Amino acid sequence: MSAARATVAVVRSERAPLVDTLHEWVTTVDHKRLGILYIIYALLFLAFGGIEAIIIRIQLIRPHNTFVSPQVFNRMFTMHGTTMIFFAAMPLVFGFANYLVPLMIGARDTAFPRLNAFSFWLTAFGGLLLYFSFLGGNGLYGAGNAPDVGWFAYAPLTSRTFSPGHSTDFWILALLLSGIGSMGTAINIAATVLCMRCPGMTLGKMPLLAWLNFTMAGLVILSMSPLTAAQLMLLVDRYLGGHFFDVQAGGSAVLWMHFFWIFGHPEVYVLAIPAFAFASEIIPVFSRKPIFGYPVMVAATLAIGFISMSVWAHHMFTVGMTSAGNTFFVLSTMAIAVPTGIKIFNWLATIWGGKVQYRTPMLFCVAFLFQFLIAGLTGIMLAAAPFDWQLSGSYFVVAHFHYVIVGGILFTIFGAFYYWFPKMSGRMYNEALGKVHFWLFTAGFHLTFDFMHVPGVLGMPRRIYTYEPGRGWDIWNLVITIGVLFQAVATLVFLGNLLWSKLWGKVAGSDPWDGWTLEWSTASPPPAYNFPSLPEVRSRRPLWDLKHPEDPDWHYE
Amino acid sequence: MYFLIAAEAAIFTIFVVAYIFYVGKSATGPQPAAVLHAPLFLTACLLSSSLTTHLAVRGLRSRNVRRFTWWWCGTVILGGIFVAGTAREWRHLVYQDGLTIQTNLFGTTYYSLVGLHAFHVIAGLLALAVVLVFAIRGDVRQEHSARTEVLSMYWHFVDAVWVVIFTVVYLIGR
Amino acid sequence: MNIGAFRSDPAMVTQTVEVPASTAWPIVLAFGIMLVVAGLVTSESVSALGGLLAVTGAVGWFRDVFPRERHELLTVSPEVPAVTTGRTTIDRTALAPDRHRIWLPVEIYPISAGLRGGLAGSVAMAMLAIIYGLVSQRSIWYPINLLAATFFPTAGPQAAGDLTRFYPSMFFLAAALHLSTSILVGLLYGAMLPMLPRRPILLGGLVAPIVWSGVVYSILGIVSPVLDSHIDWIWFVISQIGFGVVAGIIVSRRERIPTWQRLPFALRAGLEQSGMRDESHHGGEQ
Amino acid sequence: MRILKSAVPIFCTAAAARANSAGEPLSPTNIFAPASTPADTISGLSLLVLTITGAMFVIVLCLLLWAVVKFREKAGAGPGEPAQVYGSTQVELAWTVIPVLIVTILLLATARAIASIQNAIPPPGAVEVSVIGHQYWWEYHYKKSNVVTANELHVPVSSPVHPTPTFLSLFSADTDHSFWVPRLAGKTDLIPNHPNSMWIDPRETGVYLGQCSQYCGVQHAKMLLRVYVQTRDEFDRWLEQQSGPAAASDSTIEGRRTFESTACVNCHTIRGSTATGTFGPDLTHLMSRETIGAGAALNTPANLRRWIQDPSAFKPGCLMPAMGLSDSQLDAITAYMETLR
Ligand code: HEA
Ligand code: HEA
Ligand code: HEC
Ligand code: CUA
Ligand SMILES: [Cu+2]
Repeated sequence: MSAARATVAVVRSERAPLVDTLHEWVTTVDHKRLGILYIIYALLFLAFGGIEAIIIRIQLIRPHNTFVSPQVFNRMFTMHGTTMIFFAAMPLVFGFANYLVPLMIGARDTAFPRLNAFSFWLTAFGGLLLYFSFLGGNGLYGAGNAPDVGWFAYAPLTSRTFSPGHSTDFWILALLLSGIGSMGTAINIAATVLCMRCPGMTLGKMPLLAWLNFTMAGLVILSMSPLTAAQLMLLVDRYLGGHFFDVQAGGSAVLWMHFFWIFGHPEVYVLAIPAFAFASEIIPVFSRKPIFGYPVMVAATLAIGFISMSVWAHHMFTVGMTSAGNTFFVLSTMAIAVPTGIKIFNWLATIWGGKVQYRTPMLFCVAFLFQFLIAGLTGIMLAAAPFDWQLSGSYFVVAHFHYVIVGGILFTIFGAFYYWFPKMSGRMYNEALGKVHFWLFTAGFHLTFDFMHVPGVLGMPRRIYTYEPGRGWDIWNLVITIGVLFQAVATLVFLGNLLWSKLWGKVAGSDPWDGWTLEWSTASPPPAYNFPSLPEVRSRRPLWDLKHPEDPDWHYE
Repeated sequence: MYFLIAAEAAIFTIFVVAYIFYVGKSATGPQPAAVLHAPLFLTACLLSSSLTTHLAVRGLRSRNVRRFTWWWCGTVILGGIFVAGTAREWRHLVYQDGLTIQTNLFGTTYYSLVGLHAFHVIAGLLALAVVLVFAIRGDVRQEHSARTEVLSMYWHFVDAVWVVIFTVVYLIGR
Repeated sequence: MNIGAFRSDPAMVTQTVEVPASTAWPIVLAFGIMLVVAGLVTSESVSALGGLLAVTGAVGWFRDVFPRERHELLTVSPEVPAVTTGRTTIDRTALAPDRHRIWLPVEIYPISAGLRGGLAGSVAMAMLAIIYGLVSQRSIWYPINLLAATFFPTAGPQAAGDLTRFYPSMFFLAAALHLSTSILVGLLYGAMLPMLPRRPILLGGLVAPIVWSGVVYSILGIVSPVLDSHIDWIWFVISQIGFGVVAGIIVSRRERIPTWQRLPFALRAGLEQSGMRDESHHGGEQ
Repeated sequence: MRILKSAVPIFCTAAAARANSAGEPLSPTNIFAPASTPADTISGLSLLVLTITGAMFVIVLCLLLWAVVKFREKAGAGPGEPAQVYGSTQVELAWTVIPVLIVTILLLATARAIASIQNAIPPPGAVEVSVIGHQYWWEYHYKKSNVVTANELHVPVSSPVHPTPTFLSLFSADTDHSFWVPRLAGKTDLIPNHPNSMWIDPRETGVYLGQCSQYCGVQHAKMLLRVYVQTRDEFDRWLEQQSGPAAASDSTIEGRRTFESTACVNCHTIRGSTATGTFGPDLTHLMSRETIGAGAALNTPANLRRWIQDPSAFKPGCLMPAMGLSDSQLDAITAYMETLR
């Protein structure tokens, strides 16, 4: 409770002993360091999830393969889905949001720095707990086994009757922890955007990235809570003998589906909207034009956030809703195509008439546009309920969502890595390696996920550890698996590039891309206090105004 | 805080939905109409405690630390009565009526919903009590009124949730 | 080469900046909570340890921010990177190298014009359809029922009932469907006609309806078999043209399109950009 | 190159659609080779959706390609910034309204397809079957004729002149499952406490394949479906034969005794014997089925013996335990099973 303690900033730049460095990172409340922690942690889990994906694909390379047992296979896809969504993709977008939002709105830190640290560690420990199940899934003294109920864990498979032991409990508890962590971070981001903007930055002058992350935070707050509530109910069932989802006592399996997807659908937009945010920053800078139709982009984002709260039951077209119910959810789901389409077209219009520079971040964003288009259109196919009665639960769905998540989201995240790496590390990445990564990954992606649509149309269900020959699925599965190899190599190239560039890359300077938002006005990496004096902005592109005093944006806004 | 409350409200909504969904679906065991008696006194206590926090914060804002302490103390006591009353009601349900969380769907949903709320009341009470200790020690001054206000906002929220629960569980759900 | 930096008020430039102090309590609290729940799947002692840690963490954290938050003072390094660019010139569209960005169009009211056009067109189309109903089936309800049948499968009421009778539900469905589509198409006209200015009536009134009819012809069997089996295509095309002509006239009337004929596409499309000619009379919003 | 590859899903789907008209079927479970009204309706709607989305894809792709190629920064060009365009109300309005119209069309088509499939009413000639999903196998009850069987569903062929559709009521005994035979209809889930229904009216005889498509546990992958579509006469004969008790044969009395004295009877029913368990499939007419273990293996004597010896040889994790029987017991039981025609 002592009074403010003075520390000297310069100490940080000198080489501190390892323990000190570690201590600094563990106790930090600086949003930039927490952002980087989030990102590194997420990369680790991306590798875990990727290794699980590789195991899945090896098992499915040909019919009646026996690479792993059915039990192990089921654990693999459960852990793969859970890991990728909750411990890779979410922390990645949170990490970037943490790092970038305060910088881009000209703030010194987030609104609740300590809550920020707490949330990160809660999420991190949640992930550790989940993976501990490999060792202690049956309790500390039993043999290990990871959860195997699928990432949406439909009741009653999760009841004590059908999943004895503790593996499902690990799943619940890990998600409970990380869910609370996510809510904390989301509250922090939303409050930061609302309260910490620098002088002159009205809501209408915020960079799109801040707007989109604000929407994302709102979605997290409203959608994580239903999941948390449902998990609590499941815990009551499993530990206290409750009957929420106990079908023998009149409980309802469908209720869980509703609760899960009320979370689950907004969740996919929680991932997608920050991806849109990266694209909305990267595409303008490399096209050398402002984003086309800023107000409409903001409105479309809010519309997506809003509509996405009312479409959840499109994951439940096959559970036997009334025809009126089905029709309603067809309508709301398809309605999302409109604001999403506006975004796609506005990005296109941003490129249109520009002078596009194809550096690695831009390459990833162009591929994103193209792939997200296809992915969205397959989403529309699924949204046509009768079509979904054929496609639901098949590999077509798996293809659809990997197309969105990998082809859309992961691609922009890679783009974001290359774009902001100079800012975060102070060093330039290796452009040649970046391009190798891009082309390898794109080739692998298309080999894997383009051809994954076909077995879906030919009747191959998902989550099967093996399949019968003679159904016309064999050749496609072979190709799909080969594609993963490319993706794995590409990912290694990517990680290698990051490491190499961090150590030996050439010094980047504060503004390597000739950018327009505030983060490029401070040093790379930014000092702990971000800005020596709080900037004062007058338009959406404050750095454009400085660079072109004869033709500033604020003249027009 | 508003965001936290939004999140909490969403959690409660899900529990309330589950309660309503399962009303009347229990195959066996005691039914709500038979065992629930509307706890009017407790409700009155909880609702008036909202008023007392409000008065306390008003007192603090006008530099009247004494008034703050007394009203705050009143809030803690009223909240305490509520918790104690709930505990008694539960005892009665468990031992006299044989309703536990395992008995039937009603038991599961009832104890979960009311329990979740009681948990929030207790958490709130702990926080209130800590502040009370500080107040008695004389550490609370006017500049803290913003923080106490946040706490009182949380307390109002907990009360508002109780109004919903009371309506759903004791009025409609029977 | 321009060099700039944010205007820094000398009063605002400080030697030191306060930032929140590092603290270990959040991680302790998080770890404690993790152990508490991990106890559920391992053993109670773990929970107990976790509870202890969590309480320590919470208390520590509390003392960190109460009564006053702990801060660290950092000295500000005096070097502020300069904001510069090598790309000093800005291209202009071939119009005029003027100064201002303007919101175009200044003169038209696309939304209201489109709405009006759509409404007028919808009335025209409904009239034609009703005339058709009278001529062919002697009932004004016939086309209405047909339209509403889009929502129902073959087994719907119209299979049993008489398509020339009045059904309130069918009427409302049909009206809603008709109005909403008409207004949307009107809006579209309002937005697109100024961009495609040559002979708007011909384009909007004749070509578009015929193309549209062709599309409908090919997919109607799936969209609405009932409509498909009863439809009279000649009348369908006529009513579409009725819509197109009326909507087109109304929209183009209100927009004085002829004066725009020689403007480049970028202007007609209402692109906002900097350095674009401000040839309009201001005060477009009304 | 990249573009070529990604057009593939759309084209493959279209190719798949065409393949059923060409002699060699692409796959016995192709959703674009419908053989029953619900599947027809879906396939028709799907082609419409594919066409519309395909058109959207081509248009946007062309725009994108054009923009990406045309507007790249050229090497020789000056270092200036391009014209700064900020937006356009007209253009944005246009690309808001057009998708709204497209969505309206899609919605109408979809709504109608939903209603025509979901709101169908069983005609008098309809066959009604209850389907009960169990962890890793299917149970069927023919409502009017007292027949209980497992895994292989028999239904009569239906024609527009003599419609004899089959209406399925769907139940689950344990976890969620989903009934999916792509060529006959879309899937519908089997959920405990939540009865569902669906219908099929196959127009050609033959065997239609499918499998459970809602994750239900370890052996979800081997919960296969076979639907035998027969002429009306064949179907009636089959029903007749199935409704009787198990064939009795003195030569296998030994096997029968062993069966009745082991745990088998706790789980299996053989009508006409003391076995009345309901945890596992009804074995009364086991030999009339072509597969065992819900399609896990062909129903040959060797496979049957191996199954009884250790089911997990075919289906690791399935709910029938290995009983630890001696060789002679195995032989006897297998011989007995062989008589259950
Ligand atoms: C980030 C992730 C993400 C995103 C953005 C989306 C976007 C969409 N998704 Fe997807 N989806 C998932 C992730 C995502 N999805 C996941 C993870 C699952 C499976 C979960 C599981 O079961 O495990 C899933 C499953 C899923 C289903 C359920 C399938 C099933 O299990 O039966 C459905 C059904 O409607 C669906 C639809 C859609 C639609 C309509 C969109 C729309 O938002 C797409 C909108 C975009 C466009 C349409 C393209 C651009 C628009 C234009 C160019 C305008 C013009 C176009 C038209 C007018 C058509 N998705
Ligand atoms: C963010 C989300 C995300 C991401 C990125 C991915 C990425 C991938 N996914 Fe995943 N997937 C899901 C989310 C995701 N998936 C979900 C939610 C499910 C549903 C689960 C369920 O049904 O419950 C699913 C299911 C799923 C299935 C279906 C399983 C089944 O139904 O049986 C398959 C099958 O092919 C698959 C494959 C892949 C592949 C090949 C990748 C590839 O793109 C992965 C590429 C990455 C790598 C290959 C990593 C390479 C890294 C290294 C090589 C590092 C090595 C490191 C060290 C040595 C330190 N996924
Ligand atoms: C604990 C319960 C249980 C016992 C005991 C049991 N079975 Fe089974 N049996 C099952 C279940 C469950 C299945 C379905 C397995 C599957 O397909 O996943 C099954 C399937 C079968 C099948 C295949 C049926 C088909 O149509 O596919 C045969 C044959 C069979 N059992 C024979 C026996 C014999 C013989 C015994 C005794 C030696 C026996 N069972 C004991 C539960 C049992
Ligand atoms: Cu039954 Cu999957
Ligand atoms: Cu969804």
